[in-house]
Amino acid sequence: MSELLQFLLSGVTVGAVYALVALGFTIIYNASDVVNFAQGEFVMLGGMITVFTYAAGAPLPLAALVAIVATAALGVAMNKLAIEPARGAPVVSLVIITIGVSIFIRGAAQLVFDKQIHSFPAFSGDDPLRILGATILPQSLWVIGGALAVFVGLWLFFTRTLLGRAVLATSNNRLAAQLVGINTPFVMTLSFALSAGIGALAGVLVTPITMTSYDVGLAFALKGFAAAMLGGMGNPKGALVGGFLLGVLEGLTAGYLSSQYKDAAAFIVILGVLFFLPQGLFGRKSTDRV
Amino acid sequence: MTLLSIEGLGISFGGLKAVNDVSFTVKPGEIVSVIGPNGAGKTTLFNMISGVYRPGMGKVVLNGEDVTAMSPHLLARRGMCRTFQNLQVFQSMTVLENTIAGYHLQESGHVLSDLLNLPASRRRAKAAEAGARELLKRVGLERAAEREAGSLSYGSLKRLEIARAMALKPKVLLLDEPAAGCNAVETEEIDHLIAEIAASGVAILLVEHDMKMVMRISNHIVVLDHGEKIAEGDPASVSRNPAVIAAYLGAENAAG
Amino acid sequence: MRLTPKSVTLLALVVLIALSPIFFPSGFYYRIGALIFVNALAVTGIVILTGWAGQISLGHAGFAGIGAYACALAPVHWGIHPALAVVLGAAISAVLAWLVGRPILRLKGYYLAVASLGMGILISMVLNNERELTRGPDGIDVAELGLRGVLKDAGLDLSNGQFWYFFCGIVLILGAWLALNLRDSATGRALRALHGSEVAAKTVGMDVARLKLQAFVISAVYASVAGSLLALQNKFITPDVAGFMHSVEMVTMAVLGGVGSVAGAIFGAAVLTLLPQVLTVFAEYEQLVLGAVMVLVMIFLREGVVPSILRKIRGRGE
Amino acid sequence: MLLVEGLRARYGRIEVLHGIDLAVNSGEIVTVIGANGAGKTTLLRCLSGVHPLAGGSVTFRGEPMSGVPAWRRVGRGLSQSPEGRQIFTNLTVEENLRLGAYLYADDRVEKDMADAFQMFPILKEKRNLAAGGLSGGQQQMLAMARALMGRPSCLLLDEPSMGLAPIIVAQIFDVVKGLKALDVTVLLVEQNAYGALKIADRGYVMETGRITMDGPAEALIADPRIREAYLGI
Amino acid sequence: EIKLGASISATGPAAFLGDPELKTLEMLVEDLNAKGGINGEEVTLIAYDDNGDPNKARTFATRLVEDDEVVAIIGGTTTGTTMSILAVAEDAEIPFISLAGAIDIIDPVKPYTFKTPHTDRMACQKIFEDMQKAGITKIGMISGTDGFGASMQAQCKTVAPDYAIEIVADETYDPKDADMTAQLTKIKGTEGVQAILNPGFGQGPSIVTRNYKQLAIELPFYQSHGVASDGFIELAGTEAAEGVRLPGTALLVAGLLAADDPQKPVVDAYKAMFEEKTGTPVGTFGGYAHDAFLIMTDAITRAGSAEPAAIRDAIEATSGLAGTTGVYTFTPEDHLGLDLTAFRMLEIQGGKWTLVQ
Ligand SMILES: Nc1ncnc2c1ncn2[C@@H]1O[C@H](COP(=O)(O)OP(=O)(O)OP(=O)(O)O)[C@@H](O)[C@H]1O
Ligand SMILES: Nc1ncnc2c1ncn2[C@@H]1O[C@H](COP(=O)(O)OP(=O)(O)OP(=O)(O)O)[C@@H](O)[C@H]1O
Ligand SMILES: [Mg+2]
Ligand SMILES: [Mg+2]
Repeated sequence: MSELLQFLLSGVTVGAVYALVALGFTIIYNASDVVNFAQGEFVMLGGMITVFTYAAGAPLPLAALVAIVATAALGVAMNKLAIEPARGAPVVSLVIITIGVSIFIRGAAQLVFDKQIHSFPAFSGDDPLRILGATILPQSLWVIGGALAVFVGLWLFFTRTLLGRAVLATSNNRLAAQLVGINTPFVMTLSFALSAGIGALAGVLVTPITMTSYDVGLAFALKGFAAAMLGGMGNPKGALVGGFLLGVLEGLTAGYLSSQYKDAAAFIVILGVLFFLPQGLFGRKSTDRV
Repeated sequence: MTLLSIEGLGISFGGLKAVNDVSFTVKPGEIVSVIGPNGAGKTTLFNMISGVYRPGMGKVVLNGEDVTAMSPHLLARRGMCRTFQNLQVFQSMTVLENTIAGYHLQESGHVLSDLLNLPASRRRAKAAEAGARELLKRVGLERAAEREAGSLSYGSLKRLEIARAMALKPKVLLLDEPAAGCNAVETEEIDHLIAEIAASGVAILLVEHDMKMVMRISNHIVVLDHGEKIAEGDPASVSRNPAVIAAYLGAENAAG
Repeated sequence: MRLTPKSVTLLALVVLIALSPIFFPSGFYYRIGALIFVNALAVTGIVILTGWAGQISLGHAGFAGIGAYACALAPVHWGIHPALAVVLGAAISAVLAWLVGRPILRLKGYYLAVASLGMGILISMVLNNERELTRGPDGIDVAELGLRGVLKDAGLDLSNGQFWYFFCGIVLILGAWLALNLRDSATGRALRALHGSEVAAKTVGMDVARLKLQAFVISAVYASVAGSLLALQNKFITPDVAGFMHSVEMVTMAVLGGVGSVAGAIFGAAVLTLLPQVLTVFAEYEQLVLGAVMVLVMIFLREGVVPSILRKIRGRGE
Repeated sequence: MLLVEGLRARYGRIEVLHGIDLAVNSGEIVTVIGANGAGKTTLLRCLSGVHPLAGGSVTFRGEPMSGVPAWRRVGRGLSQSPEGRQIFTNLTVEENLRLGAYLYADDRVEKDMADAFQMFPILKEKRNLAAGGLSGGQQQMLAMARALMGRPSCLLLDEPSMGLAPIIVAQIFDVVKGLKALDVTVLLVEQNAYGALKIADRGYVMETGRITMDGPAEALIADPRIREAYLGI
Repeated sequence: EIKLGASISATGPAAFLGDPELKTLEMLVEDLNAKGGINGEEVTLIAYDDNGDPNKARTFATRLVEDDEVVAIIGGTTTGTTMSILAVAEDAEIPFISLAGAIDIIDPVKPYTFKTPHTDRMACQKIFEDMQKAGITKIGMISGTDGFGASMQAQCKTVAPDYAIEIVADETYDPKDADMTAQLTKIKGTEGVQAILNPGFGQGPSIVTRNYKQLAIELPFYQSHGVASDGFIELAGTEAAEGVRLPGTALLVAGLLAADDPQKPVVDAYKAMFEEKTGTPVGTFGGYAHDAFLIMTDAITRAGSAEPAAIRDAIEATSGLAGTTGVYTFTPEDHLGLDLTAFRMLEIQGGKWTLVQ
């Protein structure tokens, strides 16, 4: 019993990380239909900038804030320098651009920072909390809370605000969006700032658990991408559920089946889900008619 | 004698009966028009007949065979083809290639033969190209043959779709608003084209809001409203039908 | 021969492969050439699948892995000649692609991408974890192809580098020829058509599911043969060949060069293969510059290098 | 109100508009007719700012529009209902309309929406349906309604009657005519040339990228060349 | 001018190892040239970063041999890259010293290939020796799935019976995983486990160590030489790392070495130089590069020639050469030149490395 609970807690911890990354994907995707493969680098930057600002003597909350703001600014720069100039290019080209940017950021990070592995103290100490014989680190609760908070924020943004709707409209039909007066360049800038900020927040929250280094971005991006697709791309609910589901699956597989093939199990489940729900769990079907 | 027969076809979308129990038949060489207000279910009806949607009820019988919900590519083999209200062209291919695509069934052999560019493949490709150029001439697009389809104006794309459908040498042709976006003179050209195709023995099912055209060329008209068939008959009788005038034509367009 | 785009591409390729060695300052360049050809072969498969049929795969390295490990394992375990192992690998890849392709090709866009990614990861996981068979992440030796020795006995004495350069070059010419044949055939046209509109493709009688599957299988075979050639010339292979990064690299090469064009595939492969060699002068700035180059190319030549340039040339002509 | 001088436009290297001169006065309804591919849509795209000019100028209310992005022109009162409807297929009908009034956050939005629903009752029925599920004609109505939500002072309409039932076509033309009373200027591109000319004050005829004729609407209707080439009478 | 080539994984998944290796080589070459080079000749280092990609490593090896015409090659951070370089070096008959762990590199012996690190098998043997002394007979393993972890896992399984040790639980994790409590819980719950061994490098082992503490597992905990650096203690946290045992090199316990320890001078010198130059603490991996360079330059000096064949012969004749990893004595049958004594059993106590007596 306590074993099962431990596997679940392990899964939830990991799942919260995936969910946070997956949530970061949704905004840029919703604004432009582009899956931003540099999203993982935002997570990395969130962690690394915090590490180095903290090491330079800033208090941890300030360091985290600096990291989030700086990364958001970088997101905006990415949009202005790499995405906007290629406006109108096919989506694959844009995706390749995001891969190029991710290589670029990684290359820059290894120069600006270093190639070592880093971490900083957990926010509420390292003493595990005990629940029915299983344990969870307080930092995991921070990550879970962060994922939930970001989810609620995004959900409200997309369903309750006109600006959120404008973001959706921009990706659905950019031409029409302009013709109703939506400042589409601004929408893009905003999306990149938000996505990057959420990515950085993820980095800040997870680093005490997973550590960070200049090259952690790719792994985050991959798992986050898989989680987002499992849930249904573009839907915050999908990102959240997809992330947790993926994490729990891995935890249970590692515990009961084979830790060697736990990622395999996760992907098999994704394939299975997509077989029956080709748009993921909560993805919306495109409604274009002929 | 009946080529296509629609028997009690119907479908719902989340409670809304978009099409409900519609029946009629089409004979070879006949032009049957389906008219009705916007949202009456005409396109949906076409989508069911052509296998894009699976009907919730009823049957589609083509040449004596029950082809209900059969995949469009299999229907194409049996001689049914259509055009679309919301244009469906192959944007990044040239106009010529778009038309050759219509020859797919006649042209395609085995993929290995294509890979190796065997003489059989080459011969079929040549024949398809020649036929396609001929068709483009008929719809007045021969000068645009080498252009990318995406660069054509709306009206030209409509004709391209017709050319592509004609390439299949169909027995039944479904045309969804072929004259939309064309002016009166251009519409007349399309008229002639459709009449010509019908004259060669093709059964034509037409959806169109241009009443002049409908009245001119239809042998038979089916009127839908809210998914139901509200009237049926020859152009003259339909255009005098008060229900049709009220729901669709408006006083101004009524026959007279 | 009529001067069609096809014959021009093939002719240029033949001339390039035959004459480039004149300018090689050292034997090392044969190695680079051979690598370019191998990559170009795999990318040609991507052109068929992604460029024409519009289906994105992030798992094609898995097929390269199958091709590579077929060459590593079949000769040792079942005494099959390495040349036949290439065919065996291609056959396994084709069958696997056929089995996997049927369910996953129903998916669209990124959903297909993630499904194929999963497939690739499963393959690379098996290669990593089944140590008994594959010897795990540290890699495994691959038998000698032996053809070079045969040529030598026949009086054609090539260095190892030269042999692989010409051998891979010839295979690439063959691969490009097949792909170019396909492009202008009924099948190729149908693939490009379904990319444009699946419903319309169906209504003109195209069996969309089957066509996609054909493209998937063909491209898998290209990747598999490329993987085999890589394994045979390196005489050693690790599961990296099946890794996600390799899949991404293939797609990147294709898009960079121009995803719809065979010439683009070759060009893209050449650029991304040469770039790391050129960038060594930047030492630790290498990654930075690589990323920047990718972004800049896609911004300024957004359809990929070859189509963008062709369009410019053509535009000037008019 | 809207002044176009020597306007040229290209797709790639191919020029499709070769110097268009055109003026629309405040409160006028002006219609442009022409064959398929004449360049009518391109002209409107240039005016609304979604297609770049290759030469010439566009002046709106005395201000040059060069360098003013499309979304900003909307704020200044220049709205377009584009060809091919271009609705937000993934959003609901109501969301489409709200986005039509994206620039406004006042009470009038609700009132305008009520007006729109009154004009096209079917849209009210379908308000919570994803707009992509609408029939072609319903989408066309939505596009028109959405453009009106933007409170334009000058409305560019690209074939608003396309795909509409005859009853609705008559209604659309009535609406356009009614805009005059609201002091909205209209530039109308139509294939239904007869209907359009009947409600218009003036008209232009376009052929392969050039204006070949213009004049008062009645004069154009009466012109035998027009009657033969465009009205089919 | 003597041209030495190197292909190192300075970036990519093994950057954690390759980075200090490359820095070490660059530093040593500079230092050597400042001292007048070898036999009066300047040494040029041509180093490429292979990203840990074996295919790239092979290309760079070919480039080093064919284009740059180096006389010898150092490198191959990982076993995979090493095997790729090895094929090229053997073909071209160029001496090659690898920095990777697998025993396959030098067993069977290939004429031109040598290596500096202990083999992964030796690490296992050293650990099991220690376990045996403590009377441990049943253990659980949790290994990374990267080359290092997987190879250790395999070797340990091979030699465990020699020490009467049974591996009763065998789990793995991906190097980038975020949480290993599931695997550890499973091991913990396995009947009869007396100790746990975690071979791996990078952040994985630090997370495992923290999870170990989180789950309050009381069993003796063994790590491998993959984490033999101060950075590990810092990342895992002093508290969690307390009591962790692993086989390490003299480098980590420089301060604790006996004054007459033959390795002391070289260890002290390298540590001082590296830490001054880079500002980061020395680790085992930089030490491998240091030793490879030492062996190479020593051989060239003794050979009195920069002919590849002569260098090879001289390397094979190396005897009693003290490096940071151990004291090397090569023979035609042994291209590793180290034995188990080169490993020292270390234990972390109070956040410091201590020698297990
Ligand atoms: N996928 C769908 N989801 C929800 N409702 C749908 C869907 N498809 C069609 N409908 C509804 O079914 C009705 C019929 O639509 P259809 O497109 O068949 O009309 P139509 O007769 O072709 O009209 P038009 O003349 O405007 O093209 C409409 O009210 C439409 O909203
Ligand atoms: N995206 C494009 N790329 C290249 N050429 C284009 C593009 N769009 C339109 N054209 C060309 O520009 C010319 C004008 O087209 P436009 O769409 O403006 O015509 P139109 O008058 O609106 O025709 P229709 O009545 O058929 O809608 C045509 O020759 C058309 O082929
Ligand atoms: Mg319709
Ligand atoms: Mg138009």
